[in-house]
Amino acid sequence: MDTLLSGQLLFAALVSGSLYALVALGLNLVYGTLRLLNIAHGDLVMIGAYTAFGAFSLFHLPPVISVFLAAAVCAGLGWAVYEGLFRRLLANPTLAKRVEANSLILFYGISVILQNVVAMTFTASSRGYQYLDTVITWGGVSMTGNRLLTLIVASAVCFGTLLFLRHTLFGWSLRAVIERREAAQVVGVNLNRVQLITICAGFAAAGVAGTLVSMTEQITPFMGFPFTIVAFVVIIVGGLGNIGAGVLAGFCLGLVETYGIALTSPGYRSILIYGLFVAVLLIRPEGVFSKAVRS
Amino acid sequence: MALLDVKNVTKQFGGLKALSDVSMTVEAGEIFGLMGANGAGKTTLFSVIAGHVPPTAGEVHFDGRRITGASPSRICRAGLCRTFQIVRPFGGLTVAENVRVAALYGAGGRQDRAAVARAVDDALEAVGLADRREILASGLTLSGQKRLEIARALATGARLVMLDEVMAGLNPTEIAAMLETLADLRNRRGLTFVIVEHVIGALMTLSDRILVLDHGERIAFGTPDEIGRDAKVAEVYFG
Amino acid sequence: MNVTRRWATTLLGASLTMAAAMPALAEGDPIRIGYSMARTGIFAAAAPSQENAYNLWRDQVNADGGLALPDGTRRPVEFVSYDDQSNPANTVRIYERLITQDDVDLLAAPWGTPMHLALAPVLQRYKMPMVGNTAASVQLRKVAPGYIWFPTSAIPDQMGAELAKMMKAEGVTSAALLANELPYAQEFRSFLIPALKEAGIEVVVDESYPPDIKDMTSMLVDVKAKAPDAVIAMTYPSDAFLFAGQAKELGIEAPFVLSLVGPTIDAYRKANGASVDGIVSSAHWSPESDAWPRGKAFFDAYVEKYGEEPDALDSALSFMSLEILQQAVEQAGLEPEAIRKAIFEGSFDTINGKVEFEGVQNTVTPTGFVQIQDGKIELVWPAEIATSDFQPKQGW
Amino acid sequence: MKGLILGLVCVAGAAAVPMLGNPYYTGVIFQLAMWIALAQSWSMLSATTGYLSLGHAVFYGIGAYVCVLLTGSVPFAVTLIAGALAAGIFAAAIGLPVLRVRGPYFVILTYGLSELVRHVVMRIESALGSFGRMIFIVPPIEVLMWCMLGLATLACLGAWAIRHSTFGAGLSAIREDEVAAETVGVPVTRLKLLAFVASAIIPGAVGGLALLRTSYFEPGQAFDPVISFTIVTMALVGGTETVRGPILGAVALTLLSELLWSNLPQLYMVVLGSTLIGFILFVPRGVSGLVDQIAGRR
Repeated sequence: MDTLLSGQLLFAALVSGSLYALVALGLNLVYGTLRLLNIAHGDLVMIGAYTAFGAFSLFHLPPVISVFLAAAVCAGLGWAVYEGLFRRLLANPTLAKRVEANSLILFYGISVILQNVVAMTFTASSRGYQYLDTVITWGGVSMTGNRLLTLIVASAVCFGTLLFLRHTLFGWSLRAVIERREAAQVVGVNLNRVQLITICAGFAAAGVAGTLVSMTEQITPFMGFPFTIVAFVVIIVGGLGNIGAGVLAGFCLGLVETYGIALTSPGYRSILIYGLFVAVLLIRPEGVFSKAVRS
Repeated sequence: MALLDVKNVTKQFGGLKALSDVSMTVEAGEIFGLMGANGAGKTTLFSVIAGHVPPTAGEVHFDGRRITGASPSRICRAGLCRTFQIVRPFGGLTVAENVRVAALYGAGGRQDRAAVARAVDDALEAVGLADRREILASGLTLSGQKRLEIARALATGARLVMLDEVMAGLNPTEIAAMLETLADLRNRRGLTFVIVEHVIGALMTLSDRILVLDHGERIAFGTPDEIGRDAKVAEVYFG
Repeated sequence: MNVTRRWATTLLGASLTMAAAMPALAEGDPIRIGYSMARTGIFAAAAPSQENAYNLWRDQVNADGGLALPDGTRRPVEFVSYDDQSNPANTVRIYERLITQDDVDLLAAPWGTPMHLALAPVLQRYKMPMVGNTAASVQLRKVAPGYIWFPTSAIPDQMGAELAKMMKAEGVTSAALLANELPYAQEFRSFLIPALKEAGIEVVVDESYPPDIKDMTSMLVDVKAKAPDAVIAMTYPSDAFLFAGQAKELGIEAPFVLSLVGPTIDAYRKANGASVDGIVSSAHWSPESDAWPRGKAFFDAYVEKYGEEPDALDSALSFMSLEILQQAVEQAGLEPEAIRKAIFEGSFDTINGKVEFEGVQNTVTPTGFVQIQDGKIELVWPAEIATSDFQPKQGW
Repeated sequence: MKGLILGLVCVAGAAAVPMLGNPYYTGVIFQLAMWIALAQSWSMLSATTGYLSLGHAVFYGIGAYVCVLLTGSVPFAVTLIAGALAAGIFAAAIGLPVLRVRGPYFVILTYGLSELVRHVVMRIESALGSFGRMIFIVPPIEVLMWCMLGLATLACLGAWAIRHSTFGAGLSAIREDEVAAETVGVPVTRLKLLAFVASAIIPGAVGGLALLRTSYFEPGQAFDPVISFTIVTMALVGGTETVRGPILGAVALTLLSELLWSNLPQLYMVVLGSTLIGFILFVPRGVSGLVDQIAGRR
């Protein structure tokens, strides 16, 4: 019982939660605006992690700086992928009709390419570097510096994005595209531009997450897939395309996972998460935090 | 005995009462008109009768059997089929394939190929789509797709067909052709129709009896002449 | 008809290409050694430590003029290798291909226990000998002796018994067990628990967790509250990183901390630095040993070639397995049955000392444990091969 | 009819491959037949109704698990049938709630279900104190290959029969518009459930056979999500409009990866990934459509 009430557990839950929220944010932006099932999302997290690792070991750049580099690299990939592949796909009515199936295969191809190009370049050996792992104790809660940094950066990016979407013109047009694609175009939203910026932003968010992850986890070319899965769990629980609810769901998943383990046993961790996921899809496919949309 | 008997149907969506205590009876062989402004509850009534939406209260009987709560496919196989105001063709299938599905699964229970093929030909012939049978349904014009809706309903072998605004969006020539088709179907095959129509002239010409709904309530009922003279209807329609 | 013809052409083309990939073997040509490796997929991160050792061995042998045969001639060595995508079904196909299609002279082992187990019947069927390496499971003992051997002594039943002995010797009286749900960790746990009981060591925490665990805080808070003398974390590499980071965060104070797989990986020490000093792990080789002079040479050559340290378990075992093969060939030539006999009966000198087989198993090399001391991997158990004494872990 | 004869000739040819005396080719045929059986089974649900399943590994895994549990106590053929039945029963049990979910949700749901079952089996195995199960006596590769070929043939005939039946017509109506299908009398729920069960049965048996081939069971391997991805990829690359599609897709990708991994060991995954992308963008109707185009049909 003491454990359950301790700040330590809450800290752990918030760190996981903020990271889940950040990874899912990127995926949700891409799904919401382009209706693409990006199963290569976790591989962008991997790219972000390698960028941070490379910057650290080659140029001694700390992650607080290389995070911008990682975001830029991933945004660049987003640009390339959008201009090179998806503009074509979305413009062709036959292909766009089955956009889900097609995007699934396209991103599967992209995922395979990213993983193997990285494996060829850096070898598949696991990588790691030491950064900010001193322990800070504050109010009886001990935190390694890098995990505290993860919490701060991930939360800042998530809430910053939400504020941006709520209070800027671009944010309004993006939300308009998510909710009513055709109508948004009619009222003069530049669909192409919104889509391009969103895919870059979504990819960049994954890059930021990758940088954060690289400080605490082993880095390998095949590390991405679990992040893809977590991101999908989060955005389903929150509601596909609902950005704010997705962030909330990310934090909730962190809480459910951490407290769920504490209450039952770590052995049930994955069953708990996938069980929750399947239950939400069966009972409330529109997402737990969405207002019910029924025609 | 009436072919279709709707008894005191009420349908509530959250706080909104889409239908309140609506009753009507449709006799075999008649064309029954349903009138009302937008949001009057016509489409909801169709959905309740066809089994797409369960009523909050009330019952529907078809051919003496209670069909409330049955699935649309069961109701269809019992001999009652509807069309959709916003057309729903099987876009990726050809016109003939669209109709064939209806013939295979509809009321008739026909299993032999010849009977199915005949039902398809008949339905296409009846709505004038016989020459377009091999093109994809998504390639038809709106008028064509509306005809396809009717053809599918006919091919199910339904005795009662409910048509939801099959004339909306058609030009006067097309409307005239459609009116002729419907009258012909009733006369030659003895089918029963319940029609919802915005084009009031068409409704008045075609219907034997008309029911007028307003905000989910029945406000008038009678022959076209009677409806034309009804003060309440005039008020609702012409303010 | 058109389609049929195109089909036939495609199939024909495919088979021709396959045939073309198979060069003719002439006298004096290189000796071809075939293997598959998990270059992609879930095991990929672990494979380079093995493949690097293979390549190093090949380069050294070729620099020496080639692999020696009984008649004193030497022929260069060439590898034929494929990616099995971390899938044992592919491993089976690849070895069938290597044997029947590529017609390799010798076989080297793939990475991982499931692959080794899946291969045993294949080797039996084609009567091709293979010295395994990175396989560790009591299931190995069920494999019928014949064409496969396992030089490892890091087998869970022996490890459980040895670890309990070692813990008792270091004065441990209570222990917390955290185990990954993957087979190797679970197997180890199942042998460790009775051994601890017998040694009179109390188990105060016993938890299993799934491989994709992302946070261990609640488990570790529990461990910390119970304050055991020892924390035995039966990790795989990815959760080894997680365990190290979070045990440090929570300040786990146990003097005896073991992390099963992970600490011998170069990146593990790079990511955790001095905080993982004192962590015990499973391996029976250390470059620091004077008893095996070739060990240090291997270590140095590896570091020079790859810029990172060899894995004390996987790299060492991989190199050993090829040394055994090399010595068997030197004695018996390339005829599979002769090699088989040589391996069964022979005694081999490796970077990990003498190796001899009984059935499928190496019965000489003792089961050992290593500890990270000043960033180096030192053997601390058992005493006869130890390169340093066990030092209680001093904080993180 | 011509297709059927051609198919039978191919099956007969493939069945005779062990005569060549080269077990490697027998292995390739096994692999080929396995993917055809899986992709074709998948198409029975997903190509006909448009419900894209990304979780077919679950049926394969269940089949493998049942097979490994029964091996040793009953004859080998019975283990396969039991695996197939178990997969079918599982599909029937979960079908109704699962098939209420549509579109991208269905894609993700099936994936999540497969992972859920994988973790449950892992948990069970760990609770039973089992650390991967080995099978010691397995039928020879030829026998396994013939069985697999039989399953592939069965899957193709099944898929053909479905597409040319009233059942298939109903399913394609469901794919186009579920509400309209229901309205013209198609019993949508029942048909979807039947298709789901039909598409689960053969993968159950395939899982059992594939397990016997490697003789080692571990839940992580048997429920590997890569299996699901490969199935979907093959079927989509082949083209989902015809029965031929999944066959051609499985053959094309199996042979391509066979050629690539043996000749371009470093680059083949990258080439494979690029091929997938190229196919989706430039050959929207799949290999099957491409064959038509070259042959000048349509």
